[in-house]
Amino acid sequence: MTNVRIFVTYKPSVFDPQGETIKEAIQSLGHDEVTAVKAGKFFDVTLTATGEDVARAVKEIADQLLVNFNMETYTYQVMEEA
Amino acid sequence: MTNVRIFVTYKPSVFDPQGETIKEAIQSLGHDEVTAVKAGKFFDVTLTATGEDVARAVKEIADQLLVNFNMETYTYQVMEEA
Amino acid sequence: MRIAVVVFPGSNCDVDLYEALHSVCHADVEYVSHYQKSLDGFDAVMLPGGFSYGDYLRAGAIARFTNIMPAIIAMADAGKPVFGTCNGFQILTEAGLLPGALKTNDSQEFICKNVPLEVVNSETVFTNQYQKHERISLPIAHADGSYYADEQTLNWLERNNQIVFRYAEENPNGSLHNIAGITNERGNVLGMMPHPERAVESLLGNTDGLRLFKSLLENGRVKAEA
Amino acid sequence: MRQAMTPEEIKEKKPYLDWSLTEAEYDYIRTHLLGRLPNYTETGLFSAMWSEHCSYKKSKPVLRLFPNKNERVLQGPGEGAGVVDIGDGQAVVFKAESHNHPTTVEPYQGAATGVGGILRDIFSMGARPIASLDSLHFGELTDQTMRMKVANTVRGIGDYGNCMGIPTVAGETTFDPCYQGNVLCNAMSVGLMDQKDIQQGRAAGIGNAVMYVGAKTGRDGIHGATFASADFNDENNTQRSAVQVGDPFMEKLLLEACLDLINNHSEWLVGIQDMGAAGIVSSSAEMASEGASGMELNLDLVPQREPHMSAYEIMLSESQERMLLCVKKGHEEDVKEIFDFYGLEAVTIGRITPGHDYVLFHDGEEVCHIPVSSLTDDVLEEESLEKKPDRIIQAEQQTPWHPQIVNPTRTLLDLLQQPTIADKSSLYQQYDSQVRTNTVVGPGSDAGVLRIRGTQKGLAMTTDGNGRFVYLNPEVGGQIALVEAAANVIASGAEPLAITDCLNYGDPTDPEIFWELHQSVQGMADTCREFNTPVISGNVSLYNENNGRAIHPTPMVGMVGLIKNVAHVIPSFVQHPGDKVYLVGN
Ligand SMILES: Nc1ncnc2c1ncn2[C@@H]1O[C@H](COP(=O)(O)OP(=O)(O)O)[C@@H](O)[C@H]1O
Repeated sequence: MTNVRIFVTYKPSVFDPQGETIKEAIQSLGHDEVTAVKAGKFFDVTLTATGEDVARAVKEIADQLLVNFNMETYTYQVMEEA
Repeated sequence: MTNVRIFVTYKPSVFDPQGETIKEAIQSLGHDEVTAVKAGKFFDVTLTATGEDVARAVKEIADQLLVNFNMETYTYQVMEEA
Repeated sequence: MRIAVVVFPGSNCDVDLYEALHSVCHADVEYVSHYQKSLDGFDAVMLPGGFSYGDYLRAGAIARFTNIMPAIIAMADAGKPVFGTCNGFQILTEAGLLPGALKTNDSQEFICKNVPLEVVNSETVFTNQYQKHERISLPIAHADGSYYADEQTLNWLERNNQIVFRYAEENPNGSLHNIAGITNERGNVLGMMPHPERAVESLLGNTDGLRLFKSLLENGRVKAEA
Repeated sequence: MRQAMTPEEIKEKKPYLDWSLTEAEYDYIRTHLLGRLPNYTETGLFSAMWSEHCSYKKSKPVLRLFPNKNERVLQGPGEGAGVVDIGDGQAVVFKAESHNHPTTVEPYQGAATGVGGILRDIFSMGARPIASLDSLHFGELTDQTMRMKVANTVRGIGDYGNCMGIPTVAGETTFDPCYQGNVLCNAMSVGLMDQKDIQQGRAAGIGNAVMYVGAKTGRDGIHGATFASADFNDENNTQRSAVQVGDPFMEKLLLEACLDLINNHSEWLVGIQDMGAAGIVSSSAEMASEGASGMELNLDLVPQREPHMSAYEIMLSESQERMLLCVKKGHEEDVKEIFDFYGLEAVTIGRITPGHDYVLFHDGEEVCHIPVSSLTDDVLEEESLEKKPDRIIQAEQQTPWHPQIVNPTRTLLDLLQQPTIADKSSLYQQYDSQVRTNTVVGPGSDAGVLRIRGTQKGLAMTTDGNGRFVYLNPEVGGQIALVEAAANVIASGAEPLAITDCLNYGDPTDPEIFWELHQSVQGMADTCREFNTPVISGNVSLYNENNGRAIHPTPMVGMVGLIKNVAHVIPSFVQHPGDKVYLVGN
C-alpha cells in the first residue's frame, strides 16, 4: 500500500486567473505581505503497488488522465509506504 | 520572502464526488492497483513575512478566505524561506 | 416595500430579479452596487444569481468581503427580508447568514433544467402564497448547488422547519436531505438554488415562481397599510 | 536580445518560412513595400498579418461571391460583426467564429476562448450579446479520448457562457470519423443594440490616444494566427506554445465597462476593437488602416504579465479579454475612471500621428517603422488551382441508389441510435439557456427564440451545416445548408434576415479542396440571393487536416430571423393528445 500525492499546476507561463483573483481578495483584506498566489489541484492516490511500480503507475495515470500537458505540469510525492 | 503551500480538502466525513469519479476513470483505464483517490486544491502563496509571522498570516488567510470550515479543512507546508 | 437588488462583480441574474419585480410585479425596486455601504431606505434586499468574482476559490467566497455585506447582515439582524437565489444563496452561506455550504454537484457538471420541487414550509414571508407540500417546478442553473451541512445542523433545520424547498422526484446535485432552499432560524433570510425569477411569465413557459415574489410583496403591502 | 536576429540574418536563415510567410511574399515586402530588409519584429508582424487567418489571401476571391447587402443591412462584413436593422431604431448584430485548432489541441480552453472571442466581437460593435449558439463536429464516440474531448469542449463552452450570463440557446452536434484528428468548434453570438450606438474599429484624429484595456499581456498563443493556417500533424503536438486560458469573469467586467462607455459616453470614443488573432498588431493596424491614420505605440506601456517579453511577443500575444480603444485627446482620464470602476486597467499606449506610418518603440528603441497599409491592404491575394475530385466524377456516372426499407421500425430505431441524430440534451443541459430571462424557446427545438424586451418582437436563430452532403456534392450541399437554416428559422415563426458563416475546409493548396470551397460557396451564395439573406459576417478556417487527411468540407450557416409577434411562436414539440399531424410539401 502506498499513498502518493500528485500535484497538478499550470505551466509557469500560463495565465492563472483564479490565483490572480484570490491574490487580490487577500490583499484587499489587508494582507499586503502576500505578493503572489498560484492555484493548483492535487490528488491523493492510494495504490496497492510499491517501490518501482509506484513511479510507473503515477506516470501512466498522470499522462493518461490527470494532466493536460498542453498547459499543465505535475510533480508528486510519496507520502507513506506500508 | 517565504513560499507556503496551503492544502485545502473536504473534511474526511464529506463525500468527494470528484475523487470518486477520477478513481473510477483510472480503474477503467486498467489501473486496478489504485484503490482510492481524494481530490484537493492547493495554493502557493508568496509572502514577504518570515518566521513566526508566516504561521500567523497563513492562519488568518485560511480562516478568513481560503477555507470553508463547514466542509473543508487545511494543512500547510513552508516550501522555502529566503 | 422598497427592494434592493445587489449587483456584485460577476452577477448576471441581476436583470432577471429586477425585471421580475419591476416589469411583472410592479414593485419598487432598485439596483445597488456592491461598492455601497448602506441599504438605508430599503425594506428588503435580494442577492441575484451569477458568478460573483468568477466563482473563483468557491462560489460566493469572495463576494462576502464587499462593502455592501455589513449592510446586508444588518438587515438580516433587523429581521427584514433577505433573499438569495443561486449565487445569492452561495453568498449567504459563505457570509454565515445561512448555515451549511454548497458543494460542487455530484455529477461535476453544470445543470440547467426545470426540476420538480416540494414546498416544505409555506409559512415564511416568501412562501405564504403556496400550499404546504405543493409540487411546483422551477429552473435550476448551477454547478455548485449540492447542499451540505453536518448531521446536527441538518437535524436542527428539519426540527426548526427551516427547510423551505426540497427537490421532489429526483435530486439533481446530491444535496443532503434533498434541500433546495432554507431559511435562517428567524425565517427572514431565504436562500435557494432554483430560480423563481425565471418563472414569472407565461411567455417563457413557467409561472411557478411568481407567488414567491407576491408572498413577499403582498405581505409587505398589508404591513405598510396597517 | 530584443531583436533575435539582424535583418541580414533573417534574409539568410529565413525564419519566416516557419512562420508561414512565403519566399515570394518576403521578397515582395522587401523590394516593393519597404525598399529595405525588414527587421525581426517587422518580419514577425508581416507573418501574422499576412497569414490566411488575418488576411484571407486565399479565400477572398471566393468570398466575393456572397451577397452582403440589402435594404436592412447596416454593416456588412469587415467590422467585428455584421449589423441588421430590425425596426424601432434597433439592430441585431451577429457573427460566428471557428476555434477548431485550439479546441483540437486543448478542448476546454480552446472552446472557452472561442466563445470569449466571438462575444468581444459583438460588444465591440456596441451591442449587448443576448445569445450564443454553437456548431460542433467530433470524431466517433467509440474511443475514450474523443469522449473526453466532447465532454471538455462542451464544458468549456458552458463555463464561459454561463459565467458571462449569456444564454446558449441552440446549436448542432455531429459525429463522423473525418473529424477524428481535427474537431470543429464554431461559436456564434447574437447581440442587440440601439442603432445610434453602432461603433467601428477605427482610429483617427491626430493626437488622439490609443488605449489598451482589460487583461495583461502574456506569452499566450503566440503565432496562433499563423498556427491556425498551418497543417496539423501528430509530431508537432509537443512543441506548441502555451495555450490561451480564458477568464470569463474578466470578460464580464470588460463587457459591462465597454457598454457603459459606449452607451453613456460615446462622445469620448473614436473607435473600439477586440484584440483577436494576432493581438495588438492586428487590432491596431486595422484600426489605423480603417481611419487612414498613422500610429505610434510605446510597447513599454503595455500591461505585461511576464517579464522580458520581446516586442514581437508583445505584439503577437493572443492573451484573452483585451480591447483596443481610440479615445479623443483629453478624455483619457475619463475613460480610465470608467474602467477603474469595473476593476480593470486602461492604459494609453500610443497616439494617432500625421501620415500613414506604423511605428513601434520598445525599450526606448524604434523597433518597427512601416506603412500601415503594408500590413493590412497590400497583402498579395493568391490564386488557387482547382480540380474536380475523381470521387465526384465517378459518383456522377453511377446510377443513383435508392435505399430499400423493408423494416421501417428497425430502420427508425437504428437511426435514432446514431449519435448524430440522438437526443443532445445531456450536452446542452450544461449550458445556461435561460439567464437574463428572454429565452422563449431554448435548445432542443428547430431554432432558439428570444423575445426583445419592451417590444412584441422576437428573434429566431440557428446554426446548421452538413459536411457529408457537401462532401458528396459541394454545390448542392451548400444550398442545403442554407435551406436547412431557413427552414428552422421559418418553422419558428420568423422571417429570415441574414446569415453569418464559418467555412471549415482542408488545405486550400490542394486543388480538389479549393474546388470544394468554391463550389459550396457558390451554392450558398445563390441560395442567399433566393432567400434575400445576405452574408453579413463570417469566418474562414482552412487547413483542417490531420496527418494529411482533410475533414469533410463543412460550411456552417448561422441564421437569424425576425418574429413580428413573439406570442405567436409555436414550438417544434407535439403539444396535445388528439392533435392532427400534417405533412406539408412533397
Ligand atoms: N452543441 C449544441 N448546443 C446547443 N444546442 C444543441 C447542440 N447540439 C444540439 N443542440 C440542440 O439539440 C437539438 C438537436 O440537435 P441536432 O440533431 O444536432 O440538430 P438538428 O435537429 O438541427 O439537426 C437542436 O434543437 C439543437 O439546438
